[in-house]
Amino acid sequence: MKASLSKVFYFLKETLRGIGRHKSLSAATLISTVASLLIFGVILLVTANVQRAADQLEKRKGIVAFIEEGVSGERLEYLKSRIEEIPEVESVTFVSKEDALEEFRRSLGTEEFLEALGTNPLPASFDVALKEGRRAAEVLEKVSSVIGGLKGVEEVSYGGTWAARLDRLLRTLAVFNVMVGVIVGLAVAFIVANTVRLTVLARRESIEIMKVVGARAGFIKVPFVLEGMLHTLISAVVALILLYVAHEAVSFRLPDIIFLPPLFVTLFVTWGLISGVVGTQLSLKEVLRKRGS
Amino acid sequence: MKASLSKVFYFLKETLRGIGRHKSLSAATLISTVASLLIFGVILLVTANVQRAADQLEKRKGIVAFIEEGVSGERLEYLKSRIEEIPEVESVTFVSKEDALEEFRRSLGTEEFLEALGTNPLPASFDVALKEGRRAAEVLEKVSSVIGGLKGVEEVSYGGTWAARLDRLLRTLAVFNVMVGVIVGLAVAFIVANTVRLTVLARRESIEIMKVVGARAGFIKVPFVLEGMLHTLISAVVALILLYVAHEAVSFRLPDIIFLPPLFVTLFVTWGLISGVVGTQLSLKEVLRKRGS
Amino acid sequence: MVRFFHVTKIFTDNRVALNDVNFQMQDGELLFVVGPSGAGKSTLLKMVYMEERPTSGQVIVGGFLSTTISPDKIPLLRRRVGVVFQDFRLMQDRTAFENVALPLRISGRFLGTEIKERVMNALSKVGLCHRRNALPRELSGGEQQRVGIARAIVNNPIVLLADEPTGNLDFGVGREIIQVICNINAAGTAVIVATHDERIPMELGCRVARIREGRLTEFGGGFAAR
Amino acid sequence: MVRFFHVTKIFTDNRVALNDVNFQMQDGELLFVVGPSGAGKSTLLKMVYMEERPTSGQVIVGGFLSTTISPDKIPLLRRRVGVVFQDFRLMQDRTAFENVALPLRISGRFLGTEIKERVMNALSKVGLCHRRNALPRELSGGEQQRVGIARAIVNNPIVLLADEPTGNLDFGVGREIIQVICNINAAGTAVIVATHDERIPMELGCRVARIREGRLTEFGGGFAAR
Ligand SMILES: Nc1ncnc2c1ncn2[C@@H]1O[C@H](COP(=O)(O)OP(=O)(O)OP(=O)(O)O)[C@@H](O)[C@H]1O
Ligand SMILES: Nc1ncnc2c1ncn2[C@@H]1O[C@H](COP(=O)(O)OP(=O)(O)OP(=O)(O)O)[C@@H](O)[C@H]1O
Ligand SMILES: [Mg+2]
Ligand SMILES: [Mg+2]
Repeated sequence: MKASLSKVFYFLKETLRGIGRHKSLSAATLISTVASLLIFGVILLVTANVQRAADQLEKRKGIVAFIEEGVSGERLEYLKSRIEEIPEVESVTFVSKEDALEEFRRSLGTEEFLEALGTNPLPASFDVALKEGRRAAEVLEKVSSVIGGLKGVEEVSYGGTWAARLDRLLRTLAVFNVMVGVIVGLAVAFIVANTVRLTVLARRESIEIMKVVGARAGFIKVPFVLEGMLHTLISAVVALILLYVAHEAVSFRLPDIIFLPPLFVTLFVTWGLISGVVGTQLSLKEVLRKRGS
Repeated sequence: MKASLSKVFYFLKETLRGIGRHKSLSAATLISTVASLLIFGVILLVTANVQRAADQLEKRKGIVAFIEEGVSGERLEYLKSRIEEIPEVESVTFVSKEDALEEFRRSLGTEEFLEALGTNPLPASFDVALKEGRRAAEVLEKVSSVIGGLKGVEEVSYGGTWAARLDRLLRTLAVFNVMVGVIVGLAVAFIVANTVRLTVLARRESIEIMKVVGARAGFIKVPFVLEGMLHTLISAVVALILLYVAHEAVSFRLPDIIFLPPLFVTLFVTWGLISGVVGTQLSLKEVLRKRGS
Repeated sequence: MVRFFHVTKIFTDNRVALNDVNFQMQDGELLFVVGPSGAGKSTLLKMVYMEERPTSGQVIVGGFLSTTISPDKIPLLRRRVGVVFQDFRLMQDRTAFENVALPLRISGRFLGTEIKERVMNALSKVGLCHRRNALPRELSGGEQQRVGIARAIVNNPIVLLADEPTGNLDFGVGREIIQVICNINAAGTAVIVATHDERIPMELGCRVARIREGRLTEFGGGFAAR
Repeated sequence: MVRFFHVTKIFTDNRVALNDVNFQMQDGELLFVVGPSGAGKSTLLKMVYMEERPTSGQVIVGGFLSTTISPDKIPLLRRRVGVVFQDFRLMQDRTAFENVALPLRISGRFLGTEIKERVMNALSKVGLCHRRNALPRELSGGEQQRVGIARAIVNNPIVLLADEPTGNLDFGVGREIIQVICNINAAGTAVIVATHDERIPMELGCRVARIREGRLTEFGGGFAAR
């Protein structure tokens, strides 16, 4: 019991010694893993933000149906219920002539132009929001034409070709993002694993001596695996800090960029750890298998 | 003369021997550098495509001025020249009612709807293209209102809030892209340099022996530097090939993604080479400086 | 204890390092393997701790058979065999103390205080207590060799193998080391010493295995050293 | 040729490895440095090829002064000094042939055919032509030592330093190696041999520097070996 506690103690000491004695190797490993995890973090950051931007743009996508002058309240009720019946429609909000004017004023900041007119030329409208997943340009066009066909609706606006272009852009971005994410994730795993592997290879002499003096593979491995994990953990934390600093620097200019959500942070750290441990395992296997038993 | 030729020969042989004898080290180095260069390549690829997409979207940004029914040819000439006088305007193209119908037909693929109408309801229009660098949403709005104020122009369309949103999105993307590019570029340089450094450190024993037998630093360095360059060159080529394969795979789904333009390929390879050579130099300096002279 | 049964070892490019070697050692015996450079002395020792396996024939050490031992049993064997390597094989990044402590750490059966006591005991036997905190590269050749010896004896092995244990030692220190080895043998440990210096076994008058180009040309002589 | 002038070497933690050593050697002289383990023999040799520099005092080798030599001149010095290291220092990833060829490659003054001729000549002097394609780890201890000797003599050095050159060799081969060294000395090369085996200089009857705890306790004796 006491002896096994002293073993645990020994492993921990070994781990720290490994890092301390081989400062140059450790520094090299740290720099490489921090750098690659930083890349991965940046990609995740971009992914998180692109996703969010896409979500927001999608939400804003909607249809505005302008209503003819002088349509009665009853007819309005009827129109509203008709629009609400369309399966793709999530909700319908009525914007009266006065509301429209108010909004126009707010957005313009000046009233002169309209006051010169003397009368309110803005039509009343329905703001039509579509259900999630039903906001592709084709759907918008289809629903618009249905609404446009209703009597009492003067004109329908939904962004038209712009919506289609945005769709295309977002789709492209998403595909790109997934592609980049997968490639970078794999590449980072390779880099982290290989960097750890190089550190192990650089110390193969010691490993062979331990083996020949009677150490089991497990005994030799533990400090290396712990060291690998500590390395990647430190790297992950450093990379996260750097990422945060970079984010702060950029968000000064682009205030609505979000930082990594917790899920991504977890993914990030786990990915680094797995890569590090796999790298340690593979290289140890390689070194341990060499020369005789 | 002959002796120095034999020296060159020796260096080349040494380089290949270095790679051949240390297969495991070489493989590790290659994997790491290929992976990091691949990341860099992907980022460059994304940059190239985002730039291109932005350019194209910018180019498409323009103003359509619909003309009132029955405006005379003379008045059209006058309107055209007035619009061309606006400093931001690059060119103005007249689209007649017939052209408009033709285009509409082509884009719709069906004529029934219009034939049912019996008459051509589409207005003639001017397609107004703006000068490069003058296509921000504010400019669009300003120019539109100027054109809209001309007599004979019925309505002006320019995408409105959609253009503004697209502007924002592209700006964000560009900032992101530069940020990611810089971080990834630096990180990749670090990784490549450090990987080469780890390989050198793993062979420090040999280096110390050469030193103690009377080799000059230069003599020791040459094969390592050559090896480092060969490594990174091979890695760059492999990364480019992988990138090309990935590009082909994706362009099956998204046909208008371009591959790296030559400038970027050059940048890519040069960057890898510089990182590799710097890594070799730094690590050799470190190893050569150790223990006495 | 140790038994070689028609052991032949052929390395790549058909180098015959051992050629049909047969001998047997009892518990607690002391054996000197002598022979010129390249005769196969180190190879013979490597067979005992199973760094190399016979190309044909069989080596039996304790209860372990070279033909049937599974890879995960080899560490167990090695923990009971102390080896002084011809090229020392010290870990370059550990102090002399830590190098000597290694077998104790590996066995995992000792507490820190016990380890300290045993290591200091072993180091004092080879006269190196004062250098315990030096790294191998800060030690002279003979000092490194003695650290290797301390490491081999620290765990009270049942077999001690010493490959040229006095090659880097002067006559005085070398004699002390031989005395240390004899003492360990006297305490019941079987010992095999490979050496090119025939004076030592002659002086001690103990068993000699003479080897030449891989063949055992002489085995026996001497009286049981005890 | 080689001159030590009040040379003191103190390592970290105040270990005095050499203490006010003074001596002088002529061109073509043969000197044996003897002393017990840890006396400072290797440190003395390291001073000559300037792997270590004196803490105080000065070493003069050929035209090079340890106090003034610039780092980029050290390779030049080392090319004219052949060293047999106590721990061999062979490149583990090169064959015996390539290890011996290394000094010739480094000097850059030889063609491939010349290199081959010289290397084979040196290897044959130590009796290892047949093992030229073996890697160090495929060689026995004595064979590695002989590869180290071949490397030290291949470039016709003006000074040959040999640290324990027969430590891993049996009496027969060791005597041959000493003969090789004597032949080289006879051809005009100054030679310093560090050894713990006092029989060799006694037999040869040549100069001896006796060193003990860093102090030169005896210098002289013998007749000029020639
Ligand atoms: N791994 C190997 N591959 C090929 N040949 C080997 C290998 N190990 C040893 N040999 C050869 O086998 C022979 C015996 O080697 P061994 O190391 O047993 O000699 P030794 O008796 O210990 O000699 P020394 O006294 O010089 O240490 C030598 O000729 C050596 O070159
Ligand atoms: N780098 C170093 N740092 C600290 N101490 C050292 C260093 N190198 C040598 N020493 C010490 O200096 C003393 C002399 O060492 P040296 O190697 O010269 O001995 P030696 O005469 O060659 O002995 P041996 O015959 O055992 O090889 C020894 O006590 C050694 O521990
Ligand atoms: Mg041997
Ligand atoms: Mg020495």
